[in-house]
Amino acid sequence: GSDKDSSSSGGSSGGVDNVTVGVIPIIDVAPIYLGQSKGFFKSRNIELKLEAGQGGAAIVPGVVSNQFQFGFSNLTSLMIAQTKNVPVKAIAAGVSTTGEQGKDFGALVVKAGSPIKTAKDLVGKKVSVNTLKNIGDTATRNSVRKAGGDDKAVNFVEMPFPNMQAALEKGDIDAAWVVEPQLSAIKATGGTEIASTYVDVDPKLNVAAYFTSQKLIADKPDLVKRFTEAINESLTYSDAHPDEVRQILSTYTKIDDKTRAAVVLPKWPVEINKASVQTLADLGTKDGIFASSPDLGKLLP
Amino acid sequence: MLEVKGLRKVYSSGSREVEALRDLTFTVDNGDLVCLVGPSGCGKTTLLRCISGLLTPTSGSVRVNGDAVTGPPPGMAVVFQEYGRSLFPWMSVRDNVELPLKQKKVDRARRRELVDTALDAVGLSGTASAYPWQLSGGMQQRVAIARAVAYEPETLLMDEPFAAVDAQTRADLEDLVRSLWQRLKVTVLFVTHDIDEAVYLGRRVVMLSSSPTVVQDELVVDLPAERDQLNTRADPRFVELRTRVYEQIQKAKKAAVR
Amino acid sequence: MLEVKGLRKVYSSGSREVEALRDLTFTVDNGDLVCLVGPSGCGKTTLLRCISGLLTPTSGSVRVNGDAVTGPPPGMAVVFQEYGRSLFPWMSVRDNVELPLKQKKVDRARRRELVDTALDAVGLSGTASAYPWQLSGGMQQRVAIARAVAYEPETLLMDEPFAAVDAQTRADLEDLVRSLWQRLKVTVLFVTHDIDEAVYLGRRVVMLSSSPTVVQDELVVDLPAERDQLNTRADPRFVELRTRVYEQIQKAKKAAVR
Amino acid sequence: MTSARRGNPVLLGSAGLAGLLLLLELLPRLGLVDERFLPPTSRIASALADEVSTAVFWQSLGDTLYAWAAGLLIAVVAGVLAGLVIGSVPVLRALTASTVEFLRPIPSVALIPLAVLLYGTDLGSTLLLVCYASFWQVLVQVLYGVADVDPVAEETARSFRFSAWGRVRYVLWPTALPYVFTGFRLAASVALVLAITAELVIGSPGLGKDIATAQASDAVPTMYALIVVTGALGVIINLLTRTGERRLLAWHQSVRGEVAV
Amino acid sequence: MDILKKAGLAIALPIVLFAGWFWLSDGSENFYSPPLRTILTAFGDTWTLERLRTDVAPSLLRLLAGFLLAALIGIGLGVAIGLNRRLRAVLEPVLEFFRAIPPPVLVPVIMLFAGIGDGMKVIVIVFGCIWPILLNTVEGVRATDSVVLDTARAYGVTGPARLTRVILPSASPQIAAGLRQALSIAIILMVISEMFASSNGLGFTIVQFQRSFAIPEMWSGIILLGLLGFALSLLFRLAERWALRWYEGLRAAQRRAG
Ligand SMILES: Nc1ncnc2c1ncn2[C@@H]1O[C@H](COP(=O)(O)OP(=O)(O)OP(=O)(O)O)[C@@H](O)[C@H]1O
Ligand SMILES: Nc1ncnc2c1ncn2[C@@H]1O[C@H](COP(=O)(O)OP(=O)(O)OP(=O)(O)O)[C@@H](O)[C@H]1O
Ligand SMILES: [Mg+2]
Ligand SMILES: [Mg+2]
Repeated sequence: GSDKDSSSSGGSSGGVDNVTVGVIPIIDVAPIYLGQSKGFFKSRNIELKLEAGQGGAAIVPGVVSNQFQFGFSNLTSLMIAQTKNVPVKAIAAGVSTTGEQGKDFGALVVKAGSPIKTAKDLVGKKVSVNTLKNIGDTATRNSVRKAGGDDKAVNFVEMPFPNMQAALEKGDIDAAWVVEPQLSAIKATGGTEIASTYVDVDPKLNVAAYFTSQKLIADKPDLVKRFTEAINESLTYSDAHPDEVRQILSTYTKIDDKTRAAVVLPKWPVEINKASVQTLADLGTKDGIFASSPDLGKLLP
Repeated sequence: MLEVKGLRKVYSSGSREVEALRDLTFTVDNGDLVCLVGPSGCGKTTLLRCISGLLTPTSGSVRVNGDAVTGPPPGMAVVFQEYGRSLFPWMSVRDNVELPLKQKKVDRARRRELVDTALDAVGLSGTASAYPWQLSGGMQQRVAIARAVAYEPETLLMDEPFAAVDAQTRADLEDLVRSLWQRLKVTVLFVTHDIDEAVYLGRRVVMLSSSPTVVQDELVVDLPAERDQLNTRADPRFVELRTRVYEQIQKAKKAAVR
Repeated sequence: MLEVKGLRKVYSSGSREVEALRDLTFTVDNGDLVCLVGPSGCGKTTLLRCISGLLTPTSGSVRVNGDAVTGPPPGMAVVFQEYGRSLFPWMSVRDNVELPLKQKKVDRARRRELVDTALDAVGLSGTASAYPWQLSGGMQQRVAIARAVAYEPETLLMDEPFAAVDAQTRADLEDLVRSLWQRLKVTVLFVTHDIDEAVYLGRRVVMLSSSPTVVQDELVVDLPAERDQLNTRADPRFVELRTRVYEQIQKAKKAAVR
Repeated sequence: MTSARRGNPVLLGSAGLAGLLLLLELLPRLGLVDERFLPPTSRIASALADEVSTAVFWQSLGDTLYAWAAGLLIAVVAGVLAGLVIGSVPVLRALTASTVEFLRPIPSVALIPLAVLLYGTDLGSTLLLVCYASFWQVLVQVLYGVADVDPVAEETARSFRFSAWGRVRYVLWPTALPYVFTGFRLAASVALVLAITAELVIGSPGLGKDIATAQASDAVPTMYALIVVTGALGVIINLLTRTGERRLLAWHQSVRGEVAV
Repeated sequence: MDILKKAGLAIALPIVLFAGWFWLSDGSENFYSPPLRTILTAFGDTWTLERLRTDVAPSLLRLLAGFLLAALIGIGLGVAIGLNRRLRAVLEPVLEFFRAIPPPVLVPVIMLFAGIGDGMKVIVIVFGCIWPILLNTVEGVRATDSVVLDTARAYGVTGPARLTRVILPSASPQIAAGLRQALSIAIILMVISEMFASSNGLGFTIVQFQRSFAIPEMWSGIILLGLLGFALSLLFRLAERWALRWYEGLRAAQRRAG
């Protein structure tokens, strides 16, 4: 069914391209919403439609079949796809770590009063991540190793971010690898951060990226170019205008006003930091997430 | 003693209202054998279901040994007109007959004896392990009779129990009921549409009118207690009685045709 | 013409094998009225179901007008012994009677007429709008009869159709069947366990033996074609014939008790 | 006539629901669960009030209901037709049995990539999943219903030489109808469940997507408010089905029992 | 012979479908729908004995636990609700409320109470697959033949025996329908429950394959799910055959050609 790509989505009328982008309704994708409202896409003749689903399950197949023209995904997932020869390619940076220890938008946390003080203490403990064999556990393992612990002895369990706070407080898990806005919520009730995992990987780590299918790159290079420009403009604008970012959050998430003012915002640089992605790739290869080491030359723009 | 007093039953479902019984009063002494005859649809089954406590009358009362009937009284066995549906299709013939005895906490040996005797009496000893739906209509009806007989009830209500069996079997079953009655002193209320049968069997015959139903007439059958199929039916008194019942029923039906 | 030849039927379900019919041969001419009698469980229902093409015989054949029966032949109506279950509980009495006519593509006006006449003939004109389960047993059976009568069949098979009705109604229905037979020249095969009824109704009586079943005897009823309940039953020839049938059945039963 | 003694079903049902709401209010209030994770009824209610006042909510509700109704309609029609045909032709039944059993346990969620591949996030995706899941509910019930036909009734129809259609229309269908109703009620809620799950996971517009958003945003009361809306839909749908059932199955033992004494 | 024919019929369609799939997909370039050939190769490589032990076995155990628990609760509650009109009125809206909530939404809530262990997964399975059992039991209980119920009452078959000997057997065909449906839903929920807070299991593995773009392996997992469903339903069918032999016999008796 991948050959019916000239339907309403992806088609063009009067020089305007209708583009559907698969995203996840979290803070990371704020720039594209902001860019949309600022008219960065319209000015490049792109009529943007954003589809937000719960997880990435639908985004990659959507992009491959051209139901979505672009998608948002974390880089580990994209690298897994690359090693499996899924015909996708990153075209723009998505989101990056703040690079500040203790002040990042994703971290390992424990509940108030927990005897666990550093990542090293996680040995033999239960740690939750949102998806197993993905960026969460590679980054966590890396932090554990860095702190001098044996990452093989950490038990990972999978659970959705929103559940982690309750599980942590009930003692079902000992630590949680969690991102905003849940991170702020846990910290607000006395939870303590024991490692900034992204920063531990690389202070300039690119966590996610926007990507498209190789077919679209071949068929409509111009559209891809315009989209990349628009997204880059959005990223730059967002990085410079955090208040507007916090404002736009209210349009596509249901984060309450107090949390919206408090959450740590990530960085949105335009450049993809290849070295940091390479580090991430190496970590993943070491942890056995990839069947073979990913070919970043093929994946990154 | 079984007392029926001012019994009235109106079925109402949706807009349809049927006054099945208007006003019935009669009594059956303990150990009596009363036959109930009446035209089709006059409410015989309804009456039996009220007596057995399965149906709540609209007004009036039923008493068994002085106690008002609200649910099935203990020691009462019923043979339903819908014999086919009253057997449990998921049980063998034997289990069907045995189940009420189990409920009565009869011990195993006695149960076995009762079941065997009853099945034998109705001529079904060979089919104890079959399922009811493997039997002919008449055989099913006899299973239902065997179930009631094995139960050794104090009161036995039978609703056209021999409708589906052949003449010969019917005669045998009639004698079975009489001997049971004489031997165990059961109180029997027997619904039939066969006038000869009513007169041959009963010590008394109660005739019901057409719907809306009242007691049309009652009659004591003053034939000797020892009856047999050949002589009794040839007895002139028998013929006299049956003519009388026949006439009453005719009258009942005439009255109904307004 | 209806020919039954060497008919044999063995029921086998699981380990249980019952030879219901061993070897039956007889014919019914077009326009004849044959009564079938035999002890309970001898296979009358089985025979009727084979004739109506609802059951495949183990061996032997049934032919209607020369054609082997494989499914229900056209123009045949059956009144089932399980009258209660043969009525569709989801339809009113009228709809139950009317439905086969619809299937026969009888036009609306004629249908209405046929249904009304039939219901009237069985004395149920007042209950056309009731559901079958709101009726008494006898009334249900009469609905089943009305359905068959309204159908205006060429061949009519009836399996103990009057078992649940009172004596008076029964007499009326007997006369209904005879008048229908005479008026419409229907071929009728009538199963009953009432010997008097068989002799009163039939032009011929076929007697079946006990199981394993064969034809025990046949008999032509040489009573005048015009019969009525009072005089015919008092006719000495009638009494003679019924005695003969009775003896044969007795013999059949004796033979069965090995 | 005796409804006073028996109680009005609507009243009793409302009492049941009220009990549930009370329990939900008390659980967090008594500290049995943390109210941050399971807020009391009152908080959910106020979140619900906020939701209801937005146009977006009604748009989502409309989208969900549309997907639900369209998917259910297709599934029920297809399920009933397939059930009647397969059920009344023994060879077909034997032929399809294994395939049906093979396909039935395949979870709709596992088909999401396939659905997205075919239809993206359009209604088509949701419909595919809804139809797939609820079709089996109806089919299996109808198959059992067809098998439940009273042999005597069936033979009566045969002996009067009912046409094949006549037998289906007048015998098979009424017998299967109670089963169809059960199937319909099962399918109706499965369709709702799937419509919402599909929206939740794929992100096509509807209540499910809103739930996903609320979940990801830690907006717990809002999430529960939306879940309550889902449940309420279920209750309403059931109420409607029951009404239809009482009308169409007045003759059936299960409904008849309510009229007799 | 008969078995051979049945087996032939059972595998005919799957063979045709698989052959069609194989042929149609052979040249497939699409990343998400790879050729069946590739999938089958992946199947052999993926589902090794070790894999079966570590992933399929725990899943199956959870599935069975959930299914049995659901059956127990569903039938118990269903009987209670089916027998008691008032209870039904009170509980129905509440149950309908929960029934409409999608399990994926409910999992987080269940996790709140039941933690993240096997208990949570079993509860999710119970929660999802109880509905068909419950609904069918309620309907089955309500549909018990009134004559059967009356018979039981009249013979004092009350209390537990009424339940086990009358209500449950009579409702059992419909309960079986519910159980059958629940079985496949249980498999679906097994997968869904393993999508959350899990580290092994068939569902987990399939989702993991999907996320890591191991598409042929994912398809092979789906095929395994289908096979599993088929095998379980076959087992179920056998059990059902045995438990409901009376019912099958009842239905088959009058259909079987001979
Ligand atoms: N469930 C019901 N709902 C409505 N009306 C009913 C119901 N049961 C019986 N009736 C009506 O009550 C009347 C008496 O029925 P009943 O079954 O008691 O008659 P009966 O004397 O047993 O007749 P038969 O000899 O034909 O069996 C009939 O007119 C019948 O239509
Ligand atoms: N479905 C069946 N399975 C097994 N045996 C059966 C089945 N139906 C009937 N039989 C057996 O076949 C024999 C004949 O049954 P049939 O119903 O034909 O008798 P019948 O002459 O109609 O008796 P009745 O006058 O009592 O109705 C009986 O012994 C019965 O047990
Ligand atoms: Mg009666
Ligand atoms: Mg018979």
